[in-house]
Amino acid sequence: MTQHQNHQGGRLERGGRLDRDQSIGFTIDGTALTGYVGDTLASALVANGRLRVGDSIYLRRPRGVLSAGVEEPNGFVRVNGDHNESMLPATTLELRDGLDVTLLDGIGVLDDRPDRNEYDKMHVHADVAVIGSGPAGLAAAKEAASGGARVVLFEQDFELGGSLLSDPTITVAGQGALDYIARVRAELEAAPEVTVLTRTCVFGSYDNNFLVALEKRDEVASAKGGVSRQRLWHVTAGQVVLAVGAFERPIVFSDNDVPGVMLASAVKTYVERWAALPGRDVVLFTTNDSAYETARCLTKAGATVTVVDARPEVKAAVSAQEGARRAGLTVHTASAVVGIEGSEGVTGAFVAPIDDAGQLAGDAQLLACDLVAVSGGWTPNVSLHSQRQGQLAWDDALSGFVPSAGVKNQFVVGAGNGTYDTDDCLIEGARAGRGAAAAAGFPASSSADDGDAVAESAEVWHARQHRAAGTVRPLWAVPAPDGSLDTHFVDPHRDNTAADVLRATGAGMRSVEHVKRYTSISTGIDQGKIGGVNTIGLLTQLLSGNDAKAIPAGQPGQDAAEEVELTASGQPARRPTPGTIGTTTFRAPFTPVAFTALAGRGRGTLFDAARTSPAHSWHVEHGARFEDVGQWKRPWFYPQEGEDMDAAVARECRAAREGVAFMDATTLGKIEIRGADAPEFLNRIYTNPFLKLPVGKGRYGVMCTVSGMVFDDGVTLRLADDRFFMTTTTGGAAKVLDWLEEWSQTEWPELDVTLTSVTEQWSTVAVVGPRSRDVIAKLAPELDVSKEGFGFMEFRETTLASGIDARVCRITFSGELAYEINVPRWYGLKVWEDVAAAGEEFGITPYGTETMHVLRAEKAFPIVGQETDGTITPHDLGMDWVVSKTKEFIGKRSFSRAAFTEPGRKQLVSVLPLDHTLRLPEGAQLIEPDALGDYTGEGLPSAPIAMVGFVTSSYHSQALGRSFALALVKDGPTRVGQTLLASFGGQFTEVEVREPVLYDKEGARRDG
Amino acid sequence: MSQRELPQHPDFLWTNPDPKKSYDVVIVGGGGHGLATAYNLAKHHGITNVAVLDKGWLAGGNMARNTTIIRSNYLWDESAAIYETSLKLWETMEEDLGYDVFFSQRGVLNLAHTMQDERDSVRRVEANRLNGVDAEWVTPQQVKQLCPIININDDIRYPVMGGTYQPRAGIAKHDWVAWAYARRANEMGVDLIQNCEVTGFVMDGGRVVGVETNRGRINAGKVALAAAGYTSVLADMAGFRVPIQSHPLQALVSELHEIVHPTVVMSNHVHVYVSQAHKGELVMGAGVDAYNGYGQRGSFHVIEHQMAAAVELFPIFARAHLLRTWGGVVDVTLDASPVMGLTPVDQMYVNCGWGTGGFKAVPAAGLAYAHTIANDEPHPLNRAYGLDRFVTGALIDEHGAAAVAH
Amino acid sequence: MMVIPCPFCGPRNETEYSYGGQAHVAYPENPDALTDEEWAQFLFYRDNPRGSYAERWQHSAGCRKWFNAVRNTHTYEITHVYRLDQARPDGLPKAPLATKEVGA
Amino acid sequence: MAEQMTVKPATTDAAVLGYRRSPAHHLTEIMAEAGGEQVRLREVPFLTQITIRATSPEAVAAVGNALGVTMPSAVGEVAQGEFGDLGSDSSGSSGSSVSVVWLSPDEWLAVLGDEAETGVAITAVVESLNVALGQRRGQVVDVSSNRTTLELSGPKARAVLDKTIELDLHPREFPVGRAVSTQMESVAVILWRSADDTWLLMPRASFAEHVVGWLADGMREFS
Ligand SMILES: Cc1cc2nc3c(=O)[nH]c(=O)nc-3n(C[C@H](O)[C@H](O)[C@H](O)COP(=O)(O)OP(=O)(O)OC[C@H]3O[C@@H](n4cnc5c(N)ncnc54)[C@H](O)[C@@H]3O)c2cc1C
Ligand SMILES: NC(=O)c1ccc[n+]([C@@H]2O[C@H](COP(=O)([O-])OP(=O)(O)OC[C@H]3O[C@@H](n4cnc5c(N)ncnc54)[C@H](O)[C@@H]3O)[C@@H](O)[C@H]2O)c1
Ligand SMILES: Cc1cc2nc3c(=O)[nH]c(=O)nc-3n(C[C@H](O)[C@H](O)[C@H](O)COP(=O)(O)O)c2cc1C
Ligand SMILES: [Zn+2]
Repeated sequence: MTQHQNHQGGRLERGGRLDRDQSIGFTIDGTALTGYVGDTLASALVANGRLRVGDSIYLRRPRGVLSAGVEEPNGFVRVNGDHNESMLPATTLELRDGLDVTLLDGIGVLDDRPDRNEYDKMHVHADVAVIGSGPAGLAAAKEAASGGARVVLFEQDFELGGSLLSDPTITVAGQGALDYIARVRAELEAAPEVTVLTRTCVFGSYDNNFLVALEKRDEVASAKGGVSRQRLWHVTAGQVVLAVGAFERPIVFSDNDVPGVMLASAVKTYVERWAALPGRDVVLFTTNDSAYETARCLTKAGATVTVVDARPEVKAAVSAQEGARRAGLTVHTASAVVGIEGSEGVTGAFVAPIDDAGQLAGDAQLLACDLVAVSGGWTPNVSLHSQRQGQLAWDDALSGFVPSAGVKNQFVVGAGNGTYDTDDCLIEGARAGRGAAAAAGFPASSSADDGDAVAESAEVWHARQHRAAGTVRPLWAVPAPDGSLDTHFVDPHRDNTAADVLRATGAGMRSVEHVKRYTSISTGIDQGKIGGVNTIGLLTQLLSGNDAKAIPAGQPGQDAAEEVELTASGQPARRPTPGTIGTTTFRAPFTPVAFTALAGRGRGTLFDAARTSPAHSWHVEHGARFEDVGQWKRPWFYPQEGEDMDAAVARECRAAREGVAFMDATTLGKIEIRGADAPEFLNRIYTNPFLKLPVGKGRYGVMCTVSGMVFDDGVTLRLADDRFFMTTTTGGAAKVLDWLEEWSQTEWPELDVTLTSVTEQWSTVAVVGPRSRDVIAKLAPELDVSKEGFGFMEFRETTLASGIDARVCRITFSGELAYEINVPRWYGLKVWEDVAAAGEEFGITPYGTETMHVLRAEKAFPIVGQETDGTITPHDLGMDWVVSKTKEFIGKRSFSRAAFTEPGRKQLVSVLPLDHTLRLPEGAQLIEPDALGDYTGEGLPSAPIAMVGFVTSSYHSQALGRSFALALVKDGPTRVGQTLLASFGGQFTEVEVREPVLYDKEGARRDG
Repeated sequence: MSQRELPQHPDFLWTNPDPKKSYDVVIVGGGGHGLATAYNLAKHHGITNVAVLDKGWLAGGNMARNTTIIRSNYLWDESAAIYETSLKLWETMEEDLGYDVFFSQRGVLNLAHTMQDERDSVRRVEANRLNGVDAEWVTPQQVKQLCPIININDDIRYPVMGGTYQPRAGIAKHDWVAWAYARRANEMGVDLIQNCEVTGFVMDGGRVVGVETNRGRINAGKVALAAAGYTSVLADMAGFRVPIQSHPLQALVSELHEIVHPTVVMSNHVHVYVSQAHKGELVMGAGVDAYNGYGQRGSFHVIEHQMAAAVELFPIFARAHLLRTWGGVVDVTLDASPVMGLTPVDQMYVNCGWGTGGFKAVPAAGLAYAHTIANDEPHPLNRAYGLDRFVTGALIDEHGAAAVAH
Repeated sequence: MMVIPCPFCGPRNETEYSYGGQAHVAYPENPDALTDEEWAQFLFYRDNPRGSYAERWQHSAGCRKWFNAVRNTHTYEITHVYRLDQARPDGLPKAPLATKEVGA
Repeated sequence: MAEQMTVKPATTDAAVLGYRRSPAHHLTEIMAEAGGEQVRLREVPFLTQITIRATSPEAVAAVGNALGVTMPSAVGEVAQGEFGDLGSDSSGSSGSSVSVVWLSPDEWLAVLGDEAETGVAITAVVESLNVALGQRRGQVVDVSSNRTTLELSGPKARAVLDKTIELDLHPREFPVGRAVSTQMESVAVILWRSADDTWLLMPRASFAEHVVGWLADGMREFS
């Protein structure tokens, strides 16, 4: 058993959202450690004094945990298990007993063992979806729910509360933060129409408020089958409230990637939420007020803190700073951290004064420390808003891109909207919750207790926002004493530095999109959450003068194109702002999602329906091998003991040509057509005439696309003056019905014709062969089966010997005497079995699609999709007889275009290999015998060799005692008697062109 | 070169001039096709007073969005001719342009899952070989050898029944290709003008003499459209129509992984195509959305559906993570073949309709289009691709050919 | 996910529909009277605007009825749906012809 | 319509009915095993189902009359009535409750009990509807064998459906008695809420196995 070290040297004695009674063991790179229930992997590492994670991807620099959330760019691990999870940020992994991880160097490793976990999907409809459960989201959800609306609250974390969890001591709506969370949680859980989904990240936002979210259920799932490890939620929401918070930005300075440089808010979170102290001697480098909270909590936890504040003086909201001063902190104003001492971990920070332009204004001094907490300002989390093309605008005072114009039926609140004061977050959230509920038709119940302030004008609100944020002095890149920029990391995950950005602009790149692609900034797992805005900030410093004019427009957050004011020197008057540049495009997913979670359960047999006929069980029992035809599983052939496919097919063919055989033809598409204009309708659909088809008879027809290409074929029966029964190919059933519906509804609504698919109402058995009449006579005693009494292409309604009513047709797809018995599908198995029994004395043999193909090919009956490929007309198939010259039908006009009248079209013929045993591969190409030149088939020819056609079908014919093929050949009919070369697999063989029909050309066998 | 090293881009790529008053040739659209055309005008025809105008950032359209599959194993002779010419040009591109574009001839497998797939595949392979295109039919076992991570077992709904393989096919780094052309064209005097949207055409009788843009009028001796999905919008301004429809087409990538996928796999039947780019991200294309759309985004269910197929075929991808999705605007013709040639407007030319597969065509299309523009007559490679084929009905229908796009 | 309001069934996800391209393109009265060029226009040419587009949809997983919709092909927003027997809503912008003639 | 092929008389004998095999018959065990206290699945085989198509108000009224219902006129609506006493063979007292589901402005599905139980022969219903429709535009088609009916019931039935059905199944939007055509994992189904916790799904016969597959899979969590 692994011995887990219970050091947790960085763990504070008190505090934190931890269950200290539940110490749990985990392993990292083989070292066993412990943490508590409530930890993340990252917090447990911090508590164990391990900030150092894997190396960086390209430069192989030591790296440490930078953040405490989904934006983490360094702390990637592989999670080992029965299927390893390739690559996850340690900051998002809930600690569980036995967790076993391996640190990664910025690149994942895929596991080739099968993942046997389950992943499912769920559809949910909400009146109001609230995303994020910080103060803004909680207030929104609570208000939205109060009027009975269906509310779904999504929180990616395993706990509700958002940033409140890192600020447990503040007062929220008159209570302690944690009590507030608990109260709202209880209220939401008690509301019957509310669903609270923790561990569920909304990662995509699509049109019409369609959200996609991933729930991680592994921590709650029992080992029970059917309980998914992760669940994909498809959410359709009337209204959406985005309460997704903000990300703190790092500051770009020399060696800012050394382990021990950490976001200030993350430091606070580790201390307050997890009682994990990342460092004891802390230099806190900030550009704004928010980090003073970190200073406060660090001091409280016993750390010493030196504040380095970029601002010369702090005008507004100084209470925190004052408090810090009073707490005895040293504060260096107008200063910056300009470098780090240490490589495996921070041992000191170089601090220097900076002037108004951000340039070094004095020598750097080294402050010994073991942690550098940084806050470069905040970036509202606008991904989901922007995924919906919600607009952004650069706000100079907030120093961030903030949602401007909203998205229809969406609200953006809280820090995600640039509102950084907790009370204001509550107000904004509550208002949005109420607004959303009202818009969804479930107005909130009257009492609003979360300080729903009096309506304020937009300006007042804006002013409040700014006050709360305090002032920010953005530092896009802090100069290093030696002037270098090549360890100023902008995107640590992608190992890109300020020097890379500089190279990009130097190369002529003006668009942030180009800079992204020249450097690869923002293309890593955090997708720019860490480095995006800093890059843009840097660009404002690098692009000036004429450069700014060439910045392409159209990026999110980009200011509307304005005339660039020029100074006397021809330079633009104003420096570009981040708004001049705009952001790169935000795209789903907001956080990475395992492929298999997107695949869901739709795998294996659930991937796609496997449709079977009612006699399927019989086919299985009789050893059938199956072929996929569209979604259908059709018997392909029925091998008997010791038979290979050829032997089985030969036997089945013999039976059909010499005795009797039967085939399951249930899969054919079937459509009932009724109406006074049904004949006219069919007459326009089919290339051949249908007006005069007598009742009681059927006719083969071909339909073409508007451009004259064969599209489907089949036999249509006339049941009554105004009723027809159309059959289609198996693969064509759905598209033919759609085709007919389309013409009937959209082009010819005046025609009285109505269509109903009855493909599955009927089961069909084809009984084929010289002895088929005997079998039918036994099966259908009431039927006059004589040649005279039941003619070819006729059908009869009859009652079978079993008492089952059937429609029997005399149709052939083999040239033999043949019948098709149609019965309601639920009698399909019975009738199939009856046919087998009735035929037994005649040696009836079941056959599959392969034999069907051989038989029809001997008769040159084309298969749509095999002899045709969307470029073939009925004429090309040698079926001029099926194309009316007189009537109008779909596609007709196309036949008179040049390409259809000129010679050189590929037309159907048969080709016979001179070697009778050789079966050409289907698809083999045909060339003129002299076309080869000196090409031997070795390698590739030096110049193209002209092809005259290709093989569409190729079989061994039992009846002919030789191999044969059908082919589409340029001007085929004129080549009958010629010899061509078939080319396949580097071989060439002579074939003779013949007329298509090879067997029973006179059709003598049709009537038995 | 290892997965953890990438050569750097050159220190200088292109200048960003203001547009001049007038150019001999104005190319509308700075994607791969526009840029390659400019390069070829300069290189082969000595025409350097050329501007490439783009409404956004250079090569930010489909060129920035494609899954970079390069192959020439198309069915019809006309297709094989242009795509094979292209493939040959890919083979010398890095030298020609002096830029490492990561052209990697790792082979492309097109899988077959039904018997009809198999017939279509063999037909295409045999046609390819006679057209001088390397191609072979491979059995499931050979598929497995070429790409060991493919599941060829029967436990999936549509098992792999074999495939076609083109060893010389492969991938390249899309942005680098665009920039390589841009850099050379710029060096030879071509102006690359971004943020310059063409909003109308200036006509003199039946002839175009300039373009209106958001940066003012620019006179032009000739105007060549190379605007992919936006061609209809431009043609509309010029008073004619092109037989294309613009659809969203999506693609996606995973995070970086150690290399496991040695080749490129396409499976039309179950809608997957995937390669692993040099850095290690899995690059995958999704299906075309059915509706017309210029939004550069599609619907998520398309991606989910394809993921199911991907994980079926590649169980090893189960816990790779979707990192980013995006969409392009593809210009689809009815026969899945491009349109390149003259237009009803004098001195105006069109090149569009490459749909889901025009990245691979960039070098040859640039060659042929430049010829067409310079000589006011098609190059032999694009003679069959004029608008007249829609009148005669002589389509070059690549759908039937196992419907392999991209 | 586009949610398309079927005039008969109400709003349903786009996955229930099939797309039918441009609306109001009638099959020619008398195809034989058309030139090859005109016939080609009918066969292969459809408008393809960026913006408002009158197009056809079929509610294939629901009532199976075809209907028309006006949708913005850039924002994907549907502004009108109407039955086949209803007229195209007025005031829809036609794609602009930005061609300018300069004096010869 | 002199040429009309004559329909068989409106009787089907019990032996013949005994030959029927329902589309999900072979899945009986799978369905039973998937079930538990929270959710159960079974096939309701052999319901008589007739597609009715009609456009003119007169035709609609006439077919409604023949069925003894007012034909529903909007999506989701189902009309209920009694169809009966149509002179069946011996007892003369056969009859069946009938539900008519709105499928489209000119299409309905009439659903009656299994003819073996009700004594109301399919052919009899078809004939009476054909007579009612007369020469008017429309159609009456027996589709009893075309689809089958699966019944999912229990407190977790909706949760199971929510895994595959995209529609909003909340009682506010999908109250008892509502039926619509929609799809389950791209298979067309009619979805009908027959009671609070009971749902009928009517897929086409060859898709029954796929639908059962998805449902049974979704049920495992609750069994
Ligand atoms: C997701 C996806 C995957 C793909 N996969 C592959 C693949 O694997 N292999 C393959 O070969 N092909 C693939 N393609 C297709 C390929 O990307 C395109 O066929 C090809 O890039 C189009 O040519 P282009 O590069 O010139 O077009 P684009 O890069 O789209 O260039 C057109 C340019 O015109 C500009 N423009 C438009 N209107 C105006 C105007 N009014 N004024 C000025 N400029 C204008 C646009 O801004 C754009 O930059 C894929 C496409 C997509 C979307
Ligand atoms: N002083 C400052 O400058 C400053 C800056 C930022 C935040 N804050 C403080 O932070 C709080 C902001 O409150 P808030 O409610 O706006 O934000 P929050 O940060 O408290 O909560 C946002 C929540 O949304 C969740 N979330 C984000 N994206 C998600 C997604 N796609 N799916 C599911 N969950 C997602 C996060 O996990 C988080 O719990 C306030 O208390 C404010 O004072 C202060
Ligand atoms: C071949 C290829 C590889 C890509 N690899 C990545 C990647 O590793 N990380 C990433 O974030 N984006 C990657 N992208 C996607 C781009 O970030 C971006 O989404 C795409 O160029 C479309 O631009 P847009 O999303 O800004 O509209 C890749 C794109 C392509 C075409
Ligand atoms: Zn509908």
